[in-house]
Amino acid sequence: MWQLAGQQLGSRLILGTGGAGSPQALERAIVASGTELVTVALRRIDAGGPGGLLDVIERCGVRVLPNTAGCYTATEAVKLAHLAREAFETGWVKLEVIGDERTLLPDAVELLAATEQLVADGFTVLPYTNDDPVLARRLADAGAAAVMPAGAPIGSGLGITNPHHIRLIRQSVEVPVVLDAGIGTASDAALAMELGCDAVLLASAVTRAADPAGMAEAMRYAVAAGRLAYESGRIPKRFYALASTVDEGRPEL
Amino acid sequence: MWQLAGQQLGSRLILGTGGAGSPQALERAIVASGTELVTVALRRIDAGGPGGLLDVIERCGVRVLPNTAGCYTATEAVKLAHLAREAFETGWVKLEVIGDERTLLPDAVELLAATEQLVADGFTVLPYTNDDPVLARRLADAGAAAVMPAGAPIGSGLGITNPHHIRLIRQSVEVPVVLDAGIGTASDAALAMELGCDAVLLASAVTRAADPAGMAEAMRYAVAAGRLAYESGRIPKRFYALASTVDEGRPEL
Amino acid sequence: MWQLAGQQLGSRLILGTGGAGSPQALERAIVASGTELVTVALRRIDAGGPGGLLDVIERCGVRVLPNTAGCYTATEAVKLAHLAREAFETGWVKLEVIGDERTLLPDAVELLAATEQLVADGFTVLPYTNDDPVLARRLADAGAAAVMPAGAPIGSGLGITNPHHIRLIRQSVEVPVVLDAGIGTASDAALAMELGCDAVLLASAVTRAADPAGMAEAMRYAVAAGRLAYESGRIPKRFYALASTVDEGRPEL
Amino acid sequence: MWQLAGQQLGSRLILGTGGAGSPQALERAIVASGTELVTVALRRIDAGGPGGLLDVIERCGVRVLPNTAGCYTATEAVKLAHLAREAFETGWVKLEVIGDERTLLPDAVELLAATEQLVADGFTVLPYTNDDPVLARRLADAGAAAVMPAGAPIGSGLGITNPHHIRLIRQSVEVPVVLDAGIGTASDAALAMELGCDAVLLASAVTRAADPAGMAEAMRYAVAAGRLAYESGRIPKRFYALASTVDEGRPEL
Amino acid sequence: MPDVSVNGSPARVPAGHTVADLLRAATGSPAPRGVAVALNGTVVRRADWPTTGLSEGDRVEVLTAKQGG
Amino acid sequence: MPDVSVNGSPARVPAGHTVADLLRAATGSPAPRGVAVALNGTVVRRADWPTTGLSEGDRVEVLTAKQGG
Amino acid sequence: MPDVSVNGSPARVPAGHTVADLLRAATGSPAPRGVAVALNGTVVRRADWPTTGLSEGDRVEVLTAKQGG
Amino acid sequence: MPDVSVNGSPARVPAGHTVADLLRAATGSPAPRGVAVALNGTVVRRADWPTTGLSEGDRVEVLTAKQGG
Repeated sequence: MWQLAGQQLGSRLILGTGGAGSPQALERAIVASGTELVTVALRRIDAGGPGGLLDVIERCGVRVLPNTAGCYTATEAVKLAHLAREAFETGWVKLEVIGDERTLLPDAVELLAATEQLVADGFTVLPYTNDDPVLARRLADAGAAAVMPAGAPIGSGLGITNPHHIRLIRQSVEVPVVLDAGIGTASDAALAMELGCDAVLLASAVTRAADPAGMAEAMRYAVAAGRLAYESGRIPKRFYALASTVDEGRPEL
Repeated sequence: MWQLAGQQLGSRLILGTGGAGSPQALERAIVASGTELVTVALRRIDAGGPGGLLDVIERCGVRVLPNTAGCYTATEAVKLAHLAREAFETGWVKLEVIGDERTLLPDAVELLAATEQLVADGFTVLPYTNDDPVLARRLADAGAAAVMPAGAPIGSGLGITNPHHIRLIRQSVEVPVVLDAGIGTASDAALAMELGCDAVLLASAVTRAADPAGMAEAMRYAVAAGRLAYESGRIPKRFYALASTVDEGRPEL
Repeated sequence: MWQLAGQQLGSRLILGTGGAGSPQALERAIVASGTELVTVALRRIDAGGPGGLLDVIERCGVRVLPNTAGCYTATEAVKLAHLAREAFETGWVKLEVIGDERTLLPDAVELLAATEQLVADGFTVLPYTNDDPVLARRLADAGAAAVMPAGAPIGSGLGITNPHHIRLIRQSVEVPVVLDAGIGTASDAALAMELGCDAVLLASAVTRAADPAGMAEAMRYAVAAGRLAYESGRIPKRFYALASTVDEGRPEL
Repeated sequence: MWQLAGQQLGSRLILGTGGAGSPQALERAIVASGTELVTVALRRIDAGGPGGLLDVIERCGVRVLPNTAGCYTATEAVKLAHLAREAFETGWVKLEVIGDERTLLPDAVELLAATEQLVADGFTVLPYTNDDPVLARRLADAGAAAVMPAGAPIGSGLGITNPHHIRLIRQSVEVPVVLDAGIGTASDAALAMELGCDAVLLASAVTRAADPAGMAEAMRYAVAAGRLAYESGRIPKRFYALASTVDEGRPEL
Repeated sequence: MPDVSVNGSPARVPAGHTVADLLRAATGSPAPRGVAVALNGTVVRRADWPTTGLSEGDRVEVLTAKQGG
Repeated sequence: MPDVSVNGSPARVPAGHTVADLLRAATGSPAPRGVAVALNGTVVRRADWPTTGLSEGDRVEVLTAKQGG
Repeated sequence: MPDVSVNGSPARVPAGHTVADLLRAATGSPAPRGVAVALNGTVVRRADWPTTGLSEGDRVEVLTAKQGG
Repeated sequence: MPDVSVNGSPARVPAGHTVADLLRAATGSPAPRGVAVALNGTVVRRADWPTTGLSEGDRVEVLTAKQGG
């Protein structure tokens, strides 16, 4: 169990819903992942009405975390967050303020400004940030309920390109650290937890895998494995070997 | 489920028993790991008799895999394997023929000679080898039931120092590949499975962790996670981002 | 030859003077490095007068690049830059606005603000930045004459912790990219150049080495090597081997 | 200056001649590399006679090191070495005994057998080996004049896939260690030297680069840089920053 | 009959038409679950939907949940 | 009363003493589970323990399971 | 005789003392090379040193080049 | 006129033909620089080229330097 903004959560995996091939595939992945919190975007309604995404989420019994994907300025992101609060009756928001369309990395200045505004507006702000420890601390100082650094560009599957910075972020803030973006496979998620992250948020790694439900289960175990390893005190790294079998009592043959 | 030398095994984790602080700690770790196969060494009996290690193993309901730890020549290792067969009534042997006491890495020439002899003697030979794909193939050609390459020196906790070679080994042989030695933490074990290994063998990473049972559970999940990820078809790595949220339908605010 | 803010420079190595054990050691290192540009700080004058640092630099025939080390706000840094311009009769400034005393990483918001101000004040601004490609682009857009991303924390010797981000920065801006901070050894400097950087700025790696002049010469060659490699079109990476000796004409023996 | 089998050599770069597009390109690369020793293969003579390779080498004033490329058994390699001695009037041989055509990695058992035989036959044996420290020591014990571990498969350009093993090899033998195979770019060569290698042998990285002469010059500097760095005592790696500019004397502005 | 824009497309709505009327026409419900409305770039609170009228030139955005990372 | 070596330590055993006798003295059982015996470097099969006598100068190794990686 | 602060330390200077006078006392030259002066946090241009007087409570910073990264 | 194989190709050489004769025919010199010769898989020392005759069925390999890594 861990706490995010005062909420108890059993699973340390947050699942993004983007990229799934069908609602059915998404639903199977949500169930297999064991997550309790999934992100959604806010987009123009189709002719047919609100559509079934919320039904899927409701059936799975998980909470909704709206994002502000696609916003390039604090102003836009703040407006979209307010709309999301109205649509989903939640004050939680995964705050994205993108600075570059090729990398989809956040714009530090706009992100901080939007965080300040949304905190003032009473939101529980979960900013998607880069891996800069200084920005992470400023976001936390501004009232962010967690910081969510990218391991690598969204959807890139490159894993955690700078583990050192994730460690530094873990030391720089008191709030939860959620590794968000870049995860490609299970060992990436386990590593994130071993670096001290409190949770992992991922979408493409599961939704775009050949077998999304299988990969969702992999991520469920990977996050559990990484957290247990973090808590269990791993052995130190050694340059040379250290025998696991004692030499004493070796026979003369 | 996977097969090792014709045996069905549910768990893909093989646990070495060396390094545990007490029989109780070992037993808790074995249980928490979910393993079905544990290694033991053969050493001179103490005054008090055979001791309780076999009792622990029996209570846990797991199979025994004797090793030839401490042998530096094929001759010694072959003799010790024969003694182990007599003691434990099993023809399986984790064959270790060490070439260097600082790294505890195997001696290629002696290891191959011992494998050939023990195969001729009817053993199920599971050689602890280095990460050389050519030697792996020669061991398999000589009749080894699996090849067990080191990720890094025994007890070093350095993880998998050369993932490329593990991949090459996986392509070089038909028999199971068991990553043996070097694992330090959960993400290392997950990575081993993602590289295509059929199982992971580890001792120190669990037995010498601050909380052996906690780390054993971590490894249980890590191996499951890595295997699922391997089977589920991970996303490709991309240099740039790929949005997980579609841009279409983004409002003008 | 390359150009920095309209100046032709032969050497792609910029040397920081901090950390040297003596003026003599510094002078030998400057000479051995082949650099044409060295950084200096601005600090309170000692009882004895301006001291010999400028004399050393003059004897070496290199240009001075003042820094704003130790500033934590844009306001401070701007003031210090103006003082430096007065002291050294140069409008060039290595702009440092630190955000955290443990990592000495820059504060994105303050750095951008200071850059904007100093550009408006007519300076040639060379900001020491983090490895965020979005911030790099904003600094360039604000008129920075180059961007100087950290490879790792100042003096850490960790090298380039995120080569992917350095590549992305190289693609994000038109101005020169100078890898600044984190270099530990020659291969780090060569790698920086291979990633497409136009130059490398380093201090501790040379001044705190056991043999500063020897390491300065190493860095001189490393930067040249990396640049040549970058320009010469390296071979692609292959999973398997590609024989360098042809098989054709092999004798039957 | 360093010594290989009693010979003084100024350059620590050994250049393989395979892969060059033309004799002219090869000659320019040899000159640009500064090497004093180049490898050649022995193949069936063409209709036109011995061909110009030896002329190129003679014009460059460098020594010839024949290889046994393409041999898969000790017997073949030994025969080819004897032929090379006759052709080139040198007892030096780069001994290759390949174990696998996909990776072109050596066969440990055959390589050791061939080394023993050629040492007995009075050759100066320079075996191309894998990165196994135990095999390296056995080759040295058998009388090899140096050991030449692969950093990665021949022509792969993957660099040094297991730096830990290269370090271990450096500690395991007294004879020179020459990093042979796998180098892709300048920083790889510098790293090899920083790991303690005495020299680097490479072919494809230069001969197959877009600009062979440019890359040859890059490698010349890279090897010099890496060696100087190795000898100059690099700074330790630190988790946090260490300021290169002192804080003392910072003004109050 | 004011001309407005709904989700970027031109639309003509009856005089006196409210946000709730618009939603009823679009989704079958005057207060559909999981929907938010922006009028000229500003959120309209759910409680105000029945009483917020549309005027000539208004830009209305009607949004709902879509898959997103 | 031949002098033998058991696990590297000198021991004197009665004349006609067998491997099984030695094991009984050492472990309480003539055929303990999880034990192997080498006589002068060669394994003695379990079935042969009762009939394998010890002679002057014999080196006996009595081995059992220990924790090992 | 105004009381001022020079580089953080209290100092008493003669009435009418200028920045140039202060520099001469400190360095031997009224316009030393490689030196900058801040008066109450603001740079004093080199050209203004001879004509910038010091007043009671002034904070003067006299700076020069030090080794820095 | 024995039938031999030279570098894998069949060849007919005059009776009494030596290795040196073969080399002269192939390269213009009876002792070309940078060349080695194997006769039936075994090296023929340079000094023995003029006196080593070829017999029916001999396999001759004439080798020289090629680019190699």
